[in-house]
Amino acid sequence: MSETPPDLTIQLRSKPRLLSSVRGMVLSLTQRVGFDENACGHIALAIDEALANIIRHGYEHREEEPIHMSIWVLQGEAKGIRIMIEDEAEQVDPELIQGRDLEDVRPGGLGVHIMREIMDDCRFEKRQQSQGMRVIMEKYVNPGRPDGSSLPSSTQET
Amino acid sequence: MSETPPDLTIQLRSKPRLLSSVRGMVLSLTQRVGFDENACGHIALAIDEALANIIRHGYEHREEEPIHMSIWVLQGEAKGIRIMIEDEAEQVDPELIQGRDLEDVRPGGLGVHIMREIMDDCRFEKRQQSQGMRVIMEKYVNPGRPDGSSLPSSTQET
Amino acid sequence: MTAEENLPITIENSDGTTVLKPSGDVDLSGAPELRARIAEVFSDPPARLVIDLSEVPYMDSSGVATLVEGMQLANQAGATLVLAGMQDRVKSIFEIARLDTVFKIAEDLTAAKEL
Amino acid sequence: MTAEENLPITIENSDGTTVLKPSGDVDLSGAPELRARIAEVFSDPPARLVIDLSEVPYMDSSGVATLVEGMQLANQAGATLVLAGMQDRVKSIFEIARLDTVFKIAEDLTAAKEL
Ligand SMILES: Nc1ncnc2c1ncn2[C@@H]1O[C@H](COP(=O)(O)OP(=O)(O)O)[C@@H](O)[C@H]1O
Ligand SMILES: Nc1ncnc2c1ncn2[C@@H]1O[C@H](COP(=O)(O)OP(=O)(O)O)[C@@H](O)[C@H]1O
Repeated sequence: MSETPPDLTIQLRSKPRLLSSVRGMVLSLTQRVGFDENACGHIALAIDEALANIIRHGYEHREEEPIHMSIWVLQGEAKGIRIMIEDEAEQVDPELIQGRDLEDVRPGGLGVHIMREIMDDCRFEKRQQSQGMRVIMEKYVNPGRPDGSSLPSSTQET
Repeated sequence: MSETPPDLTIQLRSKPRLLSSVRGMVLSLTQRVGFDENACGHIALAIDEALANIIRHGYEHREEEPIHMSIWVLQGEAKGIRIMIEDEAEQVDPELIQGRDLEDVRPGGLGVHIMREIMDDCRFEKRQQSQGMRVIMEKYVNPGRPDGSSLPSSTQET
Repeated sequence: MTAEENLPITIENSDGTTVLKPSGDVDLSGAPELRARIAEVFSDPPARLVIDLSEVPYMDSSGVATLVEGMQLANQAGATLVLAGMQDRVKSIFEIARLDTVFKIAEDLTAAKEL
Repeated sequence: MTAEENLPITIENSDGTTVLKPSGDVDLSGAPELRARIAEVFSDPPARLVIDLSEVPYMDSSGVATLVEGMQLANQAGATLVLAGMQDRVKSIFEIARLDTVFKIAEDLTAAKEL
């Protein structure tokens, strides 16, 4: 399916202050695709975490490096969204990209965990070039999977 | 100044339902740049009109054609935003791209007028290829021009 | 996405007044649906058509063009067209297009029925 | 954009309680400013630090990490850290991160001062 050209592609430079623009775009797009408000916010968060990790780990906070996003709106039975995010940073073993044990409360180590929890699919790969990592995430409006809708939706009361 | 690489570039296909995503992005970005809420909405409108015109006139409602956007966040004294939007449609004489007389109330003929009224600068050109038009728009947070803040800001009462 | 998903529109009739209420952005993607519904209404013209814009957060010139067309259809049919409940952000485009004085505009549905 | 523009934060002190109130998104761009302010506060620790999140519409894991760090600083200083006025969308990330039970969370500023 990834062979269909994406509906939208975005190139941004690795500046933290551009992240809110990407979130604004993702919120509008996911709403349009038919996700509920809660899911739209979660998807924007997952994408924000992926971009933040590239800026922090891939580019070590250098602000002028390229990031490439491709977005497919998935139609038909499996209605949803696919996002591919690619960088040109040093390659790392995809197995090493994982968060901390959640029981072990300390700063950091949450991003990858959040991405996996929110999205129906989330996989890291080396790009076919000598440089650069790629993450591909998918989320469906009606995931036909038993664990599909198990995310905590926030409640009114504390 | 256009020689500096853009902060963001976006490629989208000529589908009307992608316009809301671009607006979402532009609203977040312009807010970040420091425009007030009213101006953010206006800039999103101007960009939406430019994209809608490309879809309607350039591509005659064909939905799979490419549109390229480049966005620069302008720093320093002239804080603001520059947007360049390019298509690959047939070229037309830039002089012919203009709206109707506003006194002559009839459907249509408002888009270009809105773009010019909202933005501090708005110019149409043929691209240096054999195909494609380009529009470049700029808007400043504090335009040092006498007419800079003359846009009607919407009022509470009818 | 189907046309319905682009812009859901409800329609209600009572006492010679028809109320069309779109919920969502009236842009290049939503305007065709509104245009189709307005044409439907004028195939058997009511005395008054109220377009309730209270759930329209955004409108561009395609939406405005559709409403200008609606006004022309209303004039031909000897009917009254009223825009009701316009949000500030939407009002702004009517001002930029100098059309804020051309339409009958009412604060809300109740006021619209008295115009 | 300067750091201040990224995330404006107000600070107030009274009766041994310090209130930090950021206004804006606490993401990779805003978190460093919040981290710096928390560190400043604990250079001369108050009995209680309340972080008023009522004007924070969005937080990502950089923000959460900053607050976990703040809690550790508070524990070292024998101070109490309370998060107040969290919006629902922000609450959601604490739930996903299973941190909603780790922090002292209060409905609003008044409740925070009683915890
Ligand atoms: N885009 C990336 N490129 C390289 N390494 C990454 C990337 N994203 C995550 N990692 C690795 O995975 C680890 C876990 O990431 P994460 O769960 O986001 O926590 P944190 O970023 O706070 O360390 C990181 O510490 C890093 O080693
Ligand atoms: N991107 C474009 N490519 C080609 N022609 C255009 C483009 N944008 C506008 N035009 C021309 O300029 C005219 C005025 O545009 P506009 O003010 O948006 O009104 P409308 O689109 O309703 O006609 C159009 O009718 C068209 O002839």
